[in-house]
Amino acid sequence: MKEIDESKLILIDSNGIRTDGRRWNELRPLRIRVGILDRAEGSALVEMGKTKALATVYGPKEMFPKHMANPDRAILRAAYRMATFSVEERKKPQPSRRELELSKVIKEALEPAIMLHYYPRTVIEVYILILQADGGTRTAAINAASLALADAGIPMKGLVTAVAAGRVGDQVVLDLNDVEDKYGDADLPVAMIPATGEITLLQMDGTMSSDMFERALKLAIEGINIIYERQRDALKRRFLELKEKILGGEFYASRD
Amino acid sequence: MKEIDESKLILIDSNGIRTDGRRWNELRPLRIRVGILDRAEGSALVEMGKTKALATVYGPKEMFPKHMANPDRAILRAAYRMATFSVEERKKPQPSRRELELSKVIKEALEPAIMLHYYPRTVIEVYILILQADGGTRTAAINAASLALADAGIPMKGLVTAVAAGRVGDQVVLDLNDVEDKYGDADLPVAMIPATGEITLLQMDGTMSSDMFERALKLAIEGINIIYERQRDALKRRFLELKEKILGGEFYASRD
Amino acid sequence: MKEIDESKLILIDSNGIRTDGRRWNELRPLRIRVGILDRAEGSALVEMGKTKALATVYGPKEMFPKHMANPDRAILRAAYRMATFSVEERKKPQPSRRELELSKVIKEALEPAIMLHYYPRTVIEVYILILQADGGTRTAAINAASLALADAGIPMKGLVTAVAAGRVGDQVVLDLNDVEDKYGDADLPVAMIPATGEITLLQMDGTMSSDMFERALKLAIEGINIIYERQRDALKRRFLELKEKILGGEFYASRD
Amino acid sequence: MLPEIKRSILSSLEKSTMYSLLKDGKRIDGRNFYDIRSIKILPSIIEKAEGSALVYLGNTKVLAGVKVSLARPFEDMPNQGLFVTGAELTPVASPAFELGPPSYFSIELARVVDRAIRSSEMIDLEKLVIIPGEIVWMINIDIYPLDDDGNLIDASMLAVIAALMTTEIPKAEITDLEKGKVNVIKDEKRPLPLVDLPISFTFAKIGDYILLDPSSTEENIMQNRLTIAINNKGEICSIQKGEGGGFKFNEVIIAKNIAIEKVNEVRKLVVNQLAKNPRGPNAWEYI
Amino acid sequence: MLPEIKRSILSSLEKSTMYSLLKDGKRIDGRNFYDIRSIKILPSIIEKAEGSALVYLGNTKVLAGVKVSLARPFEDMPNQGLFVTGAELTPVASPAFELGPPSYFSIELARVVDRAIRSSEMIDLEKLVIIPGEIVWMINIDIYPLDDDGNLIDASMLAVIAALMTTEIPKAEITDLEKGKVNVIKDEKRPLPLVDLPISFTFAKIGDYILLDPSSTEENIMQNRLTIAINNKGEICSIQKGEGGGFKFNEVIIAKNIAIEKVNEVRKLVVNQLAKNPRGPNAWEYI
Amino acid sequence: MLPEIKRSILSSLEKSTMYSLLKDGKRIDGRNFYDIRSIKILPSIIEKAEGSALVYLGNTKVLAGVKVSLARPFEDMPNQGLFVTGAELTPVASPAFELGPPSYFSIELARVVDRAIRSSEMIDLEKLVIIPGEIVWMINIDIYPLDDDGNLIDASMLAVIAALMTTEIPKAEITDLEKGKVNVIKDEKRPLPLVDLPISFTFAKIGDYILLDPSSTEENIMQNRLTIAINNKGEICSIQKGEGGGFKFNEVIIAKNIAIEKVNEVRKLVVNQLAKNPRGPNAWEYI
Repeated sequence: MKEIDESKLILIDSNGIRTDGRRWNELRPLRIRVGILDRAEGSALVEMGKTKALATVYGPKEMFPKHMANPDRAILRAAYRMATFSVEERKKPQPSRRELELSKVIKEALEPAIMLHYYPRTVIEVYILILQADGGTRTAAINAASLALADAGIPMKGLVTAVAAGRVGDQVVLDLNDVEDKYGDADLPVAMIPATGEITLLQMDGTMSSDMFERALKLAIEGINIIYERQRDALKRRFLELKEKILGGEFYASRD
Repeated sequence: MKEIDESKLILIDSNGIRTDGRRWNELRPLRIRVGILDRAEGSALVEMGKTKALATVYGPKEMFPKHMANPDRAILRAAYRMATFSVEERKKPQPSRRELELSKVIKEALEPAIMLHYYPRTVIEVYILILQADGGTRTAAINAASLALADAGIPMKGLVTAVAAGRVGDQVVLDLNDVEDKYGDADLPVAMIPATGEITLLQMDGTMSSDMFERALKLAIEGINIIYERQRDALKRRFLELKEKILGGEFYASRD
Repeated sequence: MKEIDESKLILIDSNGIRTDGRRWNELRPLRIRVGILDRAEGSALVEMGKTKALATVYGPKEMFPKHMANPDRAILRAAYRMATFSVEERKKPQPSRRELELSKVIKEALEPAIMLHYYPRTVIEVYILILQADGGTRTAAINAASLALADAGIPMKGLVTAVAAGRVGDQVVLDLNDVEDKYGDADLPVAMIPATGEITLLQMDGTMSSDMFERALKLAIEGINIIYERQRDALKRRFLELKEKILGGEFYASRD
Repeated sequence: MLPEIKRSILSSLEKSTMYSLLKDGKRIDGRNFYDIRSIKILPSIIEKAEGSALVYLGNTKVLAGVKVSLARPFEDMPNQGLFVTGAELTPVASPAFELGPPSYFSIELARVVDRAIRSSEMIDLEKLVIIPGEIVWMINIDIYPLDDDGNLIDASMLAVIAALMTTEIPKAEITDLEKGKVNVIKDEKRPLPLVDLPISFTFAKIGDYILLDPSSTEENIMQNRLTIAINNKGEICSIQKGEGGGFKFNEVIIAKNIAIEKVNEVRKLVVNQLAKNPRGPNAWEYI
Repeated sequence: MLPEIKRSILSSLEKSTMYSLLKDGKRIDGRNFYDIRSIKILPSIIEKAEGSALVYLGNTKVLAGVKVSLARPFEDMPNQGLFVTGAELTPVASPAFELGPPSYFSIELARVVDRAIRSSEMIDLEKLVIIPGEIVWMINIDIYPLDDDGNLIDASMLAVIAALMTTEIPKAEITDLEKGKVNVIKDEKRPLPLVDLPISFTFAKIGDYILLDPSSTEENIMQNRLTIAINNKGEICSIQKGEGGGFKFNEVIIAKNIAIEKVNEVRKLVVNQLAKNPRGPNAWEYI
Repeated sequence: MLPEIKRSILSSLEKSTMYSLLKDGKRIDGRNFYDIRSIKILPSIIEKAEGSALVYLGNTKVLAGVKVSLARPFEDMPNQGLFVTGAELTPVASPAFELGPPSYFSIELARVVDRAIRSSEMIDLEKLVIIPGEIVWMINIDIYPLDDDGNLIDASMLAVIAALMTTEIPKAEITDLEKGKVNVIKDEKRPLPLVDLPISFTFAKIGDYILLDPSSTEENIMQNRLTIAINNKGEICSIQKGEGGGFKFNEVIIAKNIAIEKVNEVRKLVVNQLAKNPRGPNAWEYI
């Protein structure tokens, strides 16, 4: 049931157009919604092209077992999971080694942005469910997770924003889709705290020359800056929404 | 190694006689023994036809880990397991999803009968091992478990008693055996506290009309009342036995 | 990929020479090194022929969870694992039932030698990794583990020393290699505390007459006495080495 | 964070006010005892799944997805396709759920939904056979609750039947009958053969009151629940009592009668929503 | 509940009195040091198993069951049937046992019993071959202790050999030699081909005393144990030392000699019980 | 026990002195910021493995072993052999490691090494095919850290490439092409076909300092790390940032430049060590 004959695959045509119609430095359509779930303390859905990442946040809350708590700061937990039907061939529900590695690097990408020392002995939990996977799930996951953290009111140095750059032949490209990820020549996912300039996730597979790597990293950072604006807009909309609800008396607290 | 050709299978013959010689409203031979194990605090073996369920009870005892304890009442734990050789094809020792679901519904069938609030912060444990499975294992399990609880001296509102009714064609039948369970048209296991009239387990698969369902439920309750009498007799025998042992000085306590 | 045709296999030739050139009562070449790792508190590598066992020791240290600690003495934990590439066909990394059983009997072989009551509420941990398996891994493991315990400064009644005897046809043999273990007629691993004469591990599979068993057990004990001397020499070398290092000022403690 | 504040304030009101409301025949969210919350169904919402639906039951949200693959039939059922139902209760939906091995409730949820589909013979399994005894279609149904505001069983049941109703199976051409080889043509699709549409109704018992479609607020104080599924013919096709506590005979009969009374209305609503609601990935706009 | 009361009262007596009794050559239940508790064997007690037995060793009760199925032989042993021994130590038998992954002791128990059967070559594995290299019979032996009053190893060993002695294998007709297809005729059965009857003897060391067949009271204070199994020829076919503590050379020799001395008496008893005791499901009446 | 004493005394010095040393451009063990500790490679140290090497990186010791076996290729890659990389972080190497299911770090370690091998196309997988689509060689690489004094990633990477360089594959004769049967001739061997030699460089960030090849003392206080692997052509073939904390753009560029600057020197060292160092089981003498 292999669907793509690699030899015939043209990822960028002679006019510089990619398989989904984009140019080399264009992002996929981006949709962001914050606070879409009621039960979670913070939530966000981020769609980058066909990739859909849902993130929820709980905490800070008491840590069990207690001897695992850190007396100086909150512990951050992150879990990245893919829905069984998010990919072509059904994924088993048990987490794969890939899902476990991504849970780790996503946690480490978010950690530097959070004021963990405000909440000693507690735990903050981030859960990400990939509803559909079409390339760039880890970067969509990070974008969703940092918005869900903000929605939950967790104090942060700044949002964390992520996108991949990559290489297709001798061309640097931005925000790889699934086909480019699988049949391209290199994938370079990057996460950054735009407010401080810190790169908090950096991975690469495939190969890139030293020079091309610098160009790709710069391209990713440009993409991050665009996405960051969109994240901030979405957050603003969310807070306006909440303000209206509170003034409108939807919360019982305001009934008295 | 399929043994039964479903198309030729006649579950009730033209005289209204079932595969094991019973009429529609007859129970299978029932054998009950209480207190047959020494090490457990309470135990009972219930045989309904060829189905054999052994139950043991421990507690109330201290709950670990402590933060899982309930400050207001005892926690009830129940585990239902089938011996590997209890069925035609060997069952693997790891609990199946079916065994885990039955552990849950059996626990919930017993819970309402037990005075859990007498023993805050403790745990009461019920273990059921199906030695042989020939239909109706969950109802035999409940009958054995409530006797084992009584044998262990756990205070209860009343015994819990269980039996299945079901449908074979347009006929309602009582206490399904394995063949009727597999090739019949509906299975309706019911557990009740006869002393209070509360139905504490109710499940159904297959299909039944509204009307037939009412008849089947009533039939199950009639069966429950018969089994309940037999449970009480068995308990009485057990307590007489114990009384004799104590008066007869079998216990060291009475040597002084 | 079977490599050995059992029917043609001659384990002892007409001159009484075994497959690796030894006579019936000869040990394999033995190499012992103590304290070869820096991070572990105690360590030893024991090679018996091609079998290589590496042991490390930690503790006594605080026991978690606390309610599992013993108020009267230290708890000893031992784990025996084989490297995936230690055998002909790759072993899966998950511990097999054999590895779990050997962990238990090795722990019980070491336990009687250790002054566990000196350290109530603590745990002492022994980890053994078989780097290469060529017969007699459990005895090499015990020899290495008791040296690692000594290296870690854990007080003991004496070292524990181990070797297997066995039967090939009507011949008793010492220190079986892999071929003798697999195609011989009986394997009798023995561990002893030479200082007290206590046998702390004794297992057997295959068959032996009553008389031959006594001879094999005596032969194993003779082998143990030889190995014990070598263990003591290795420990002495280790302590001399350490003494030199300390006097030579390699440790920061001696700088002041 | 705000929903939690909302909830903690509610919970003080809750327990004291709910019983007095119930005494007057009212529920905390204004519903009558046998009212179901509003149902919204967004079909075919995951393009990579062969079938999918996102269902809102009030504020409860459940996503179900269907994957279709080739498999070997069971030896004693050579002429039947296969289906398997799973439920993943992740902390996405509720802080009460944990990662790790499946909880008892997630197993119960999957099995209750599975039994209703199986007992009603909703899927025509014989039409899923490609080569008898050799190759059949296997239907994997997976339930992902996204937001738990109570009654996950009925919401999951709705999501699953909607997802199955959107499911399409590719064409399978037999290329070598003897060796059992098959060529899958992804572009030629037909709908999954369905012959029933079971609907489930879950009742909570609070004190002596029986309430249909409990919210999470009501679940927090209920003693127990009863789920009854009804097939196209109006027959009961599955029952499950859950949690401790017991039902009186009469309460069971009332619940059964309500379920039968309501089933056509709900079934029509499901069919209507599937017909009229936006289909495909852009439906996410409506969330 | 009463057994626990009994036990707690005992335990105060126990530790103080047991040693003084042992000094006088007596055990707390009146036995001499090398006496085995009474053995009762109820054979063929589970109809759905191809073989089974319930064994009483004093108050210790162990149920063993055998299931027989078709399997592929190991590649390097094309002419041998297979057998696998498992032990399920559930809390049914003792509050010391837990549900969950197998404990170290349950693994040890299964492997010790397995080794004795394997080393004695009790089962004639070559007679279990149907098509060499293709299909053989696999014998699954599962041990379920029901009541642990000590010495589960010997009780399990007895239950397993009794269960194997009652085991019957259906006839397997080769229907297609090339494809390795086989038809099983359940009604035509033959006994499992057995060529030995290993018996195990477990000794406990308490202080300097060596006791055969320890009860749970004795196990509570023993330092260690030694199990020795003897085959039909009077050879040792398996040894296992267990628990911390050590044995002196002489103690091992004494245990070995006692085992060899006792083996014929116990083996005869097993054969007799299997011949005379009620067989089949009604045997449960005798429990 | 002594290493622990040593360490606890160190740790008081450590945190206070390390920063002041770094300010002067020095590291606690005397190295400059971009110095790698001494590398020693003992090849072919496990006879039963088809390839193996023990690597010292300062006091860090890692053993890697390679097993070769027959396997079926993936359906969509009929013309490629397989390789799988695993890492077992046992308490042998450090009290920080635990037995049980693989930790996050052990999964990361294995995957980072695997990616560098895969991206550099180090192994010529097409030359591992025996019958296309039917049988290929599978290469299992397993990493066992033995002593963790920091920078397990680079040490593991070195151990793995050295182990692969020593790996030999037996001859496989096709005996039945149709049925896909193969005869393995263990005595006729050829080296594993390798076409690249990726080298990884791991940098730690402490305060604003970037250090190459951190020791465990340095890892204890680092904020984060960055690993960059370089292939034969001087291209980057893998990157992994690890731990919390972030890198500035410039820091990444510096690390990348250092890695490219150092790669030839390290690659030459590996090749030399493999050529000159004692090979085979007696190499253990040198430990």
